[in-house]
Amino acid sequence: MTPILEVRDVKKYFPSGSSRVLQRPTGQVKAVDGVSLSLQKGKTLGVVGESGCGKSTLARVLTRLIEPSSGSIFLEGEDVTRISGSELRRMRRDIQIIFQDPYSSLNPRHSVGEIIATPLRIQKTVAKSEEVGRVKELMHLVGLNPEHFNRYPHEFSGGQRQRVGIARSLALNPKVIVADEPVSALDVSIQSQILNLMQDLQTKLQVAFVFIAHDLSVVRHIADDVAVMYLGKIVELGPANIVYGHPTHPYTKALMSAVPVANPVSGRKIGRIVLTGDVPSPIDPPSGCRFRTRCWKAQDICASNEPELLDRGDGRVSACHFPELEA
Amino acid sequence: MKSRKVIIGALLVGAFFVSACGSSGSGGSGSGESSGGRSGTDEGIKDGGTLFILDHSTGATNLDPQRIYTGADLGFLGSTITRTLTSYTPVAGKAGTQLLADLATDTGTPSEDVKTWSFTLRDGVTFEDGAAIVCADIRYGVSRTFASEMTGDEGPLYATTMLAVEGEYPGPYTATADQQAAYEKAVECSEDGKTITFHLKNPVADFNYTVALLAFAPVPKASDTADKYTLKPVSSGPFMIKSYEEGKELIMVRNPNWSADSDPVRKPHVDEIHWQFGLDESVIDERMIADAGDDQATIVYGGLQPENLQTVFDDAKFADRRTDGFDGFVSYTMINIKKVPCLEVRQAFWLALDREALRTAGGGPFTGEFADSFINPLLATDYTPGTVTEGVNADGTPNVEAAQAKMDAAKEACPEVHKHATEEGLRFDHGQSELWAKLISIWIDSLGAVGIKIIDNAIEPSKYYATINKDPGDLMRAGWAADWNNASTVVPELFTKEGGFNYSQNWEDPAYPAFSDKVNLAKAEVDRSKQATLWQELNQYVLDQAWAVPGSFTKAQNLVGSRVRNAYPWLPFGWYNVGAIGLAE
Amino acid sequence: MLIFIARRLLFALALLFAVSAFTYVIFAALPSDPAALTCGKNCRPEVIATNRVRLGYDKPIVVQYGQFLNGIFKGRSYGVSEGVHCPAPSLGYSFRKHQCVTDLITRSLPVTASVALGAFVLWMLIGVGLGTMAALKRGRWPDRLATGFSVVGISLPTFFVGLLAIMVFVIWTGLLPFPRYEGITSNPAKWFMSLILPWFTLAIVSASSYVRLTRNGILEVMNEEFVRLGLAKGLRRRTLIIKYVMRAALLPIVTIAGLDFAALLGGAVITESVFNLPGMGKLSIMAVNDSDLPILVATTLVAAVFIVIANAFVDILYGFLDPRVRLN
Amino acid sequence: MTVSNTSDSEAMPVADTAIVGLSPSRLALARFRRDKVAVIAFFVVCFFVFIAIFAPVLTSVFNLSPYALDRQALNDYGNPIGYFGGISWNHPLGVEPGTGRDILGRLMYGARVSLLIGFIGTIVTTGVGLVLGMVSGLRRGLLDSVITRVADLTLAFPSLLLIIALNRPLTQRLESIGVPKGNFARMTYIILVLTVFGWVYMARLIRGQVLSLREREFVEAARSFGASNTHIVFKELLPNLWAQVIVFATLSLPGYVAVEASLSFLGIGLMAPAASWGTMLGDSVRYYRADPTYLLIPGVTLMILVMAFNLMGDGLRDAVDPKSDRQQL
Amino acid sequence: MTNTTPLLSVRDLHVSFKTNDGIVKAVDGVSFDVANGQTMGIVGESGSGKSVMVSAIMRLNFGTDVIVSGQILLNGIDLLALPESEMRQVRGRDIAMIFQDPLSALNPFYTVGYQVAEAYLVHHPKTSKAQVEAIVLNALDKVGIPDARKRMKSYPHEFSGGMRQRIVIAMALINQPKLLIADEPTTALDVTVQAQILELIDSLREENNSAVMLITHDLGVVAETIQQVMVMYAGRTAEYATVQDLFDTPSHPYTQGLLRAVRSFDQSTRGSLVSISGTPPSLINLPEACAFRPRCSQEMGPQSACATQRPELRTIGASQSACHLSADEVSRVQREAFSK
Repeated sequence: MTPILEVRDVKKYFPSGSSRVLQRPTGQVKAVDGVSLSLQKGKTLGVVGESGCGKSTLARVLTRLIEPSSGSIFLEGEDVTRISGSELRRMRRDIQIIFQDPYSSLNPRHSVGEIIATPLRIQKTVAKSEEVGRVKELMHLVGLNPEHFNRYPHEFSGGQRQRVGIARSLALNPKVIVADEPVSALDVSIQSQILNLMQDLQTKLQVAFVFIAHDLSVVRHIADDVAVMYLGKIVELGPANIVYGHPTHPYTKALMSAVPVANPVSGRKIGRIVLTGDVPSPIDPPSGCRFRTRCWKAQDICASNEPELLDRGDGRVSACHFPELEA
Repeated sequence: MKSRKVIIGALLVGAFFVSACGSSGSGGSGSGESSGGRSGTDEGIKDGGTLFILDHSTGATNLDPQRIYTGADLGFLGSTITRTLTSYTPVAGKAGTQLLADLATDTGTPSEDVKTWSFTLRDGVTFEDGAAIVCADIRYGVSRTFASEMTGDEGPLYATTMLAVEGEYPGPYTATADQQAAYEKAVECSEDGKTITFHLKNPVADFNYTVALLAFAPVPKASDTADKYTLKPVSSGPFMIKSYEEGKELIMVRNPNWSADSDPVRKPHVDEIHWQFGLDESVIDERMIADAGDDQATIVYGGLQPENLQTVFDDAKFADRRTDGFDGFVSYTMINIKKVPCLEVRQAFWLALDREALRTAGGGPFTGEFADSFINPLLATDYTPGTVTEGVNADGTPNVEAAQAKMDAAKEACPEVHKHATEEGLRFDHGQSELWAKLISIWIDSLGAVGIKIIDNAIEPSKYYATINKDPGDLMRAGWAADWNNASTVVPELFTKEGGFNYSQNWEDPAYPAFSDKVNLAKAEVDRSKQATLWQELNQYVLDQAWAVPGSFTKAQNLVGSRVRNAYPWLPFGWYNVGAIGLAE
Repeated sequence: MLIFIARRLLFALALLFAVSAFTYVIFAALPSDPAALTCGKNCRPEVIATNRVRLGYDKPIVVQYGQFLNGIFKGRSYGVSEGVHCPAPSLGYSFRKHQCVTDLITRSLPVTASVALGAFVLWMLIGVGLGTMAALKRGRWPDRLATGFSVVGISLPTFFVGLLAIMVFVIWTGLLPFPRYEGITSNPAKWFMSLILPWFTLAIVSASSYVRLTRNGILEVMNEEFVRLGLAKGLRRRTLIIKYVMRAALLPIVTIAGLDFAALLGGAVITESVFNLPGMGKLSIMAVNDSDLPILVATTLVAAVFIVIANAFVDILYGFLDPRVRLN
Repeated sequence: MTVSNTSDSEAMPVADTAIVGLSPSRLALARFRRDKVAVIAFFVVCFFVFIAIFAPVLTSVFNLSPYALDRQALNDYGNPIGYFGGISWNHPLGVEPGTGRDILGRLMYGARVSLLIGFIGTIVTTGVGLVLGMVSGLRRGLLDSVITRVADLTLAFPSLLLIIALNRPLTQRLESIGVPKGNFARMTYIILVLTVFGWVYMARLIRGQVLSLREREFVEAARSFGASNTHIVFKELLPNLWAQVIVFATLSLPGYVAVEASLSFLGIGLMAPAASWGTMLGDSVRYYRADPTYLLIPGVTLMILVMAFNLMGDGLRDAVDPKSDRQQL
Repeated sequence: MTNTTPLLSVRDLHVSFKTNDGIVKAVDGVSFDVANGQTMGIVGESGSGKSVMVSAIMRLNFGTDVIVSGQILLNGIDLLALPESEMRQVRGRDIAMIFQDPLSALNPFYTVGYQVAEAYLVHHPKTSKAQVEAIVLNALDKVGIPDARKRMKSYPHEFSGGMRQRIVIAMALINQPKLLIADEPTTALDVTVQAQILELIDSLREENNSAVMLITHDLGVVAETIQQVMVMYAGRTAEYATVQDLFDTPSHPYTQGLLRAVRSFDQSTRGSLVSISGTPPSLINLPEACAFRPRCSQEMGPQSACATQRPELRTIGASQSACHLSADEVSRVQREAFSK
C-alpha cells in the first residue's frame, strides 16, 4: 500500500550568524538533516525529541510552510516537494497543521466561526450559504457548542481553543494532519481530553497524524509508530510498542528513563539514566555520532564514523554503533 | 533731511520708522522736532562711561562705508568711526542740515561749470593706526563703489553715475591697468596727497552734499579685505571697532589716534559704545520702560513698538525720556502703470483705501500724518501741499461713493483694466511681517468694498528687491527719504525711468514724456528756488496721474535711558548724533 | 566588540556621506538663487549673473557638491578675485554675513551647547526623578502628580512655555533679568542667569515624555523575574532599585536621551528664538529669513552629523552597557 | 470522569447570557468607557471638532465675524478698549489689538485650521507609515533594507530645521506645479513635510508589529490553507494592527497641531487674514505687556485641545492594551 | 505528617488581588507544615495559586493591590508580622528560592560570579574578597558548573538553560537555607535536563539537611522526590497527604482524576485516555461552594452540600481531603479505580 505521506532524506538548513558587512551567512543551522519517514492512511506517527532537535522545523517542512533545502515529500505517492501555484493550493487541502500554542495560533480579532471558516473561504470548497452550517458541524465534531461560533478566542479556555484549532484543521477534510506539540501548552487534566478527541477523530475520519511532542508518555498512546529525533536526525524509528518496549538507542533509553513516573514505588530511581550536559548547538554538531558527547557508551568510533539507521530486525531502525539489542 | 533710504513697510525689522499707511489730506505741518525734554540737552553731562545701543536686528546691516545707505547707519557711523570730506552740523533742529567741512578744509571748490569739484584735506587727520589720511585713500574708497560684485550695489551709486570715468570701470579688484588709469583720471589726486579733484559727467551744483555720503569715505588700500571689510572697517573718527560679533555685540572704543583739533564735527563724551544685537523688540521696550542699571545709559536702534505707545505716552514719568517726531520718510504705494493703465482705477484705489484703519493698526496717530506729497515737509524748500484726487477724505476714512463712481467710469473707459482689477485681482507686493499680516486684511476689505480684488503677496524681506526686480506686481509698498536737502534725490529717483527705485513703470504712460522732460529741466536748473518750483509742479503731476499714492509722513517714537544726554534727533539722518551722546551721573 | 564598533562606525560614515549629499542636493535643487543674496536693493541683474558664476552656482550640482566636499577637507576661497579664504574645514561662505560659515558655527555652537547641556541635565533630573517617584509610589499621589505633570508638559508647545516664563519671571515678578546670552568664560554668573529660563523651558517640555518612559520602564522591569530573585536573595529594596531596576530600566532611556541631546545640539530652534540665544537654531532661523543658503546647508549638515554620531555612540555604548548586545 | 469526546461539558468561562461574543474592540470600548478622564477628553475633542465644523454657522449666528474690523473697540493707540483685552458682550473673548477683530470668532476659525492640519497630517502620515511599515515587515530583503535605510536617513536630518528652511522654496514650487497659491499651498507644504518626517515612526512601529505578528502561528495557519499575501495582510494582520494604528494616530495628532502652531509662530505657517491659533499666538507675543489676555487665550485653548487629544490617546492605549499600566489621573 | 516541630507552618493563608474585573482570590485559606529536612510537594494546575502562595511566603510581591492574611510561621515566627528589614534577613538566608525560568531570573547585566557572590554578601557583608571568591567557586563546583573559575566571569545569556538553573540553585544554596522553595524548577527545561536538576536538588537537600518545598504541576515529578504532598485546586487545598498515601489511596475526586489521567499515559495499551472533563474555573468571584463541583464525577446534585457549602479539609482515610463525600463513598471509588 502506498503510504499516504512519505518523506525521503529531507534536509533543512538555515543560514545563521550572518555578517552584516557582507550580508552573507557565516554558518548554517542544520535543523533537519536527512530525515526519512512514511505514514499510512489513518495511522499516527509520533515524533519525539528535546527542544532544538528539529521536530518543529520538520512539521513546517512537511506542510510546506518552509521549503526544504533538499529531499522529497510524497503525498499519496505524488511528489509535492517542488509544486507551486494552484497545485500547491490544492495540496494544502490534504495536509494540515495543528499548532502548539492555542493562544497565538488563533487570530484574536476573528470570531471562532470566522477562524474555522477561513480555510473554507480560502479554498472555496464550500458555498457561502453552507458555510455557517459547516462551521457548526465542525464545532460540534470537536466538542464545542456550535452556538458559540461568533465568540472570540479570548472568551475560551486553552483546551477549548485547541479544539478550535483542530476544527479549523479539519475544515478541508485533510488526509494528513501534522500536530506540532498539540497538548504541551495545556494542563494535565486537559491534555487527555484533547488526545482522546484526536483519537476519536482519527477513527471517524481516517485521517493520518504526524504527532510531534517532547513528552514520550503523550506520544505513547496516540502513535502507531514512533520516531526519536536528536539534533536534526532520526536516531530510532519503529512501531510504538516495540520502541517503547525495548529501546535500542541509548538516547531513546535515556529519554524514556528521564520521564518522571507518577508512581512513588515503581518509578523511583530504578534504572534511571541521567544524561550529563545539554543538547549541543545544531550550528556545530559533534562529529560522527551526534549523541556521543552525552552518551555513556561512546567510544572512538563514535567520533569518527556517523552511525547509519540500521534495521534491528523487529521493524524498527536505529542509528547507533553500540545498540542495546535484546539478548 | 538728507540721507535717503528705502523702507518697505515695517519690513526692516527694528527699523526706526514704523511706517504704516496713510494718505494725503492734512498737510505736513509737523515740525519733526518734538524731542523729549532733558535727554536732548547736555544737562549734567559727564565724560566717560559706556553707551549701550539695543537692536532687534541680528547685526549691523553694514559697516563698510561704501555699502551703507541707511540714514541711521550713515549718521551713527559717520559720527563715530567714518569721516568724510564734508559733514553736517552737529546740532538739533534745522541748523543740523548745514554743511560743514570735515576731512576737507572747506566745503569744496567747484569749477565754473560745476563739473569739477576739488577738496583739500586737513592736516593731522589720521586712521586708527596713526597713518595720515591722504587723498589716495579717498580715491580708493570711492573706487570700491564700482565693484558691484563686492558691494552688491548696496550703497548709493552717485559715484558711478556722476563721475566722468571713460569706458567701463569694474572697481579696483578686477580692473586692468588701463581701466584703473581711466578712473584715476576722473578722480585726481595731487602730488602731495592733499587735494582731491572729482571730474563729473554733468554739472552738479550740490556735489559737496554728495561727498558727505559715506560712499565717499577713505579706505586704506592695505587694510581692504573686500567683502570682509564690512566686519572691521578702519576708523578715521573718534571711536574704533574693538570687536564685532554678529548676533551679539559690536564694541566701539575710543580711537587714540583721533585728535579733536582736526575734527570740527565730532564731540565725543563716552568711552565706549556697546551695540547689542538680536534682542526681542518687546524685550527692548520692556527694558527701556523699566530703565534699570545699564539700561539707563541706553538708546535704541529702532522705535517703540506700537503696542507700547500707550504705556509710554499716557504716563508723564516718561516725558524726559521719550521722543516723537517725523523721521523724514514718506511712505507710498506705487501702482504699476504697465499693468494698471487706467487713471480711473488708480484714483478709485486712492479713494477707497481705509487709511484710518491702517493707521490705527499701526499704532494710531503716532504712525504719522496722512501725506499729500512725495516730498517730505522737512525738505522745506521743495515742499508744498499737493492736491490729491477730488473726494479723498482728510480724516483718512474711505470715500466709497466717490471710489465707486471712479470704478464705474473705469468700466466704460478702460474695461480691460477694470476687469483685471475686479476679477483677476491686483497683486500687492509688500514685505512680510507680523504687522503686515494684519494690515493686508484692511487693504483687502476696504478695496473690496469697491470691487477691487487684492492678491496678497507677502515677500520675505531678504528677497524683496530680488523678487520685485524680476517680477513686479500691480502694487508695491515702500518708503523714501531724500539723500540731501534737495528733491532731486526724490522725484527723479522714484519716478523717472533712470531712477533707481521706479517700480511704477510709468514710462509706459502717455503722460510720461512731458514729465521726463521737465525733470531734466529741473535737474539742470542752477537757481535753487526755480528748481524748487519745478519739483513742486512735478510732484503735483505725479499725483494727478496717480502713478503712486503717498501714504504718510511717517513718525517715530523712542525712549532713551534716564542718564542719556545729547540724544537729539539729527535731522539729516533721522536719528541721534550718536557720537555726541554723553551720560549724566 | 571591536568588529561591532568598527561596523557601527562604518555605517555612521556611510550615513554621514549620504546625509551630506542629500542635504546639498535638496538645497541646491531649490528654486532660490544664492547669488541673488550677494546683491543689494538697487542691484542689477548683471551683478547677480557675474556672482553666480563666481560662486560656482552655475555649475552642475555634482560639481558644486564636489567643491563643497573639497572645501571641507582643504579649505576654499570665495568672492572678488578669490579675496576671501576660509581654511579647512570650510562649510562655505556667507555673503550675507561676510563670514566663513565655519566661523559662524563655531561661534554659535557653544551657546547651543550651553543651552542643551543645562536643559539636558535638568530634564533628566526632572524626568527620571519624577518617573522613578511615580513608579515607586504607583497609584498614590506622587504618581498622579508626576503623570499629571507629564500630560500637561507634553501638551504645552515650547514657545508658549517660554513666553509664559518670560512673562511671569521677568515682566510680572522681575525675579530674573531679561535673558541675554553671556559666554560662560566672560561671566559665569551672568551665563547661568541668562540660561535659567531656557533650561527650564526645554526641560519641562522634554522631561514630560521622560517621566512616562522612566515610569513605564521601571514598572516593567520591576515585574521581571530577576528582580524578584534579587528580592528573594535578601537584597535591600534600595539596592535592588538602583542596581537591578534602574540599571535595566534606564538603559533604553539613556539611549533615547543621547539622541535627543544630539538633536538639541543641532539647534533648539524654537527656544533659541524665544529667548534670543545666538545659537545654532537662531543662526538657522536667521539664515532662513535671509535665505542664506550656505549657512542653511552647513547648519543642517552639522545637526545631522550630531545626530548620526550620537546614534553610533549610543549603539556602541549600549554594547558596553548591555552584555547581551556585546557579543553580537 | 467520563471519557469525553464530543461533549460540550467544558464549563463556559463566560456567563452564558449572551451568545454574541465580545470582540476585542468592544472590550476595548468598554474599558475606554470606564476611564473617566479619557471620556471627558473625548468630549472635549468632540466639542472642538463640532466648533471647527460649524464655525461659519456659529460665528454668523452669534455675530462673531473673525474678519470684520471693529474700530469702535479700539482706542487711538489701536489697543482694545476695556479690561482683559476688550472682553465685552459683543466680543466675549475680546478683540485683536490694531484691528478690533473678534478673538472668539478667530479662535473658532483657527480650530478649523488646527484640526484640519492635525487630521489630514495624521491620516496621511499614518497611511504612508502603515503601508511602508507593512511592506517593510512583510518583504524582507531588498525592499525592507531600502525602507529601513531611508528611515535611518530621514531620522538623521534635523527635521524642524529642514521644515523651516524648505518652507518658502518648496511652497513656491508647489504653487508652480499647480497647487492653489496662498494658504492652500502652505497647508499642503506643512502636511507634506509632516509626512516626510513623520512616516518613519509609524512605519517602525508597524514593521515591528508585523515582524512579531508574522511569527504568530495564526499567520502560519492561514498560509497552511494556501492564503494569499493579500489575505494575510488584510484579513490576518490588519485587524491586529488597527488598534495600534488608531492609538498611534490619536497620540500623534496633537503633535501635529502643536507643530502647526509652532511653525505659524515662527512665521512660516499660514498667512493672514486666515486665522490659525499659531498665527494668533505669533501675533499676540508682541502684546504681552499691552494685552496679556490676547496671548493667554489662544495659548490656553491650544493647550486644552492638545491635552484632550493626549489624554484621549492615553485612554485609548490603555483600553486597547490593558497591560500598559497607566494610573488614572 | 511528621511528628517533629514544623520548620514552616502556614495557617489559613489568603492572598487576593484587586483587578478591574473583580477580586481574584488566588490563595483561599491554605494551611500546611514543612518539617526540617523534609521535601514537601505542592501540586496544581496553572492558576491554582501555588506560585502566588510561595511569593506570599517570601513576601515578594507585596504591592498596594495584594491582600494577604493568615499566618506564615518560620520556626514559630510569623513572617507576615515581621518588619521589612527583618524579613529581608530571612530571605535568602533562611528561605531561598529557585524560579521557573532561569534565564529571566538571572540579572542579564551582571556576571554570574557576581550574582552568586552577591547572594552570599547580602548576609555576610564582612567577608573578604578572596573568601567570597572561594565560596562562590565552591558553590558553582557543587552544582556542577564545569570550569567554574573561568565561567564565573560569564554572563547569564552565555549559559545553556540547564546551566543557568544550576547557577540559580548555587545562589539559593550558598547560605545553606533551612528551607528551599523550588517553584516549577524544571518546567522550562528539557526532559533529560529535568532529571539532572531534580537529582541535584535532592542531593543538595540531603547534604545541607534543608527542607524543600517543590512546586510543580507534574505529578510524575512529585512521585520521585517527595515525601508530603499538597494538591491545590482553585486556590484551595484539595488534598494533603504523604506521597505514598496520595498515590495509593487518593481521596479527593480531583486527585483521583489527575492520577488516573497520568497513569493512563504510562500504560502501554492504546485506547481512550482517562480525563477530567471541563476546564479550571476562573478565580474571580469564585462561589463559596466546592470549586471542583462543575468538573466532579461524584457530584451529588444541585441541592447537595457540594453546591452550597465549601468543603473543609478533613481526614478521609490516610489523607486529608476537602470533599463532601463520605469516607465510604471515597473508599468505594478508590477500590474501583486504584486497587489492583
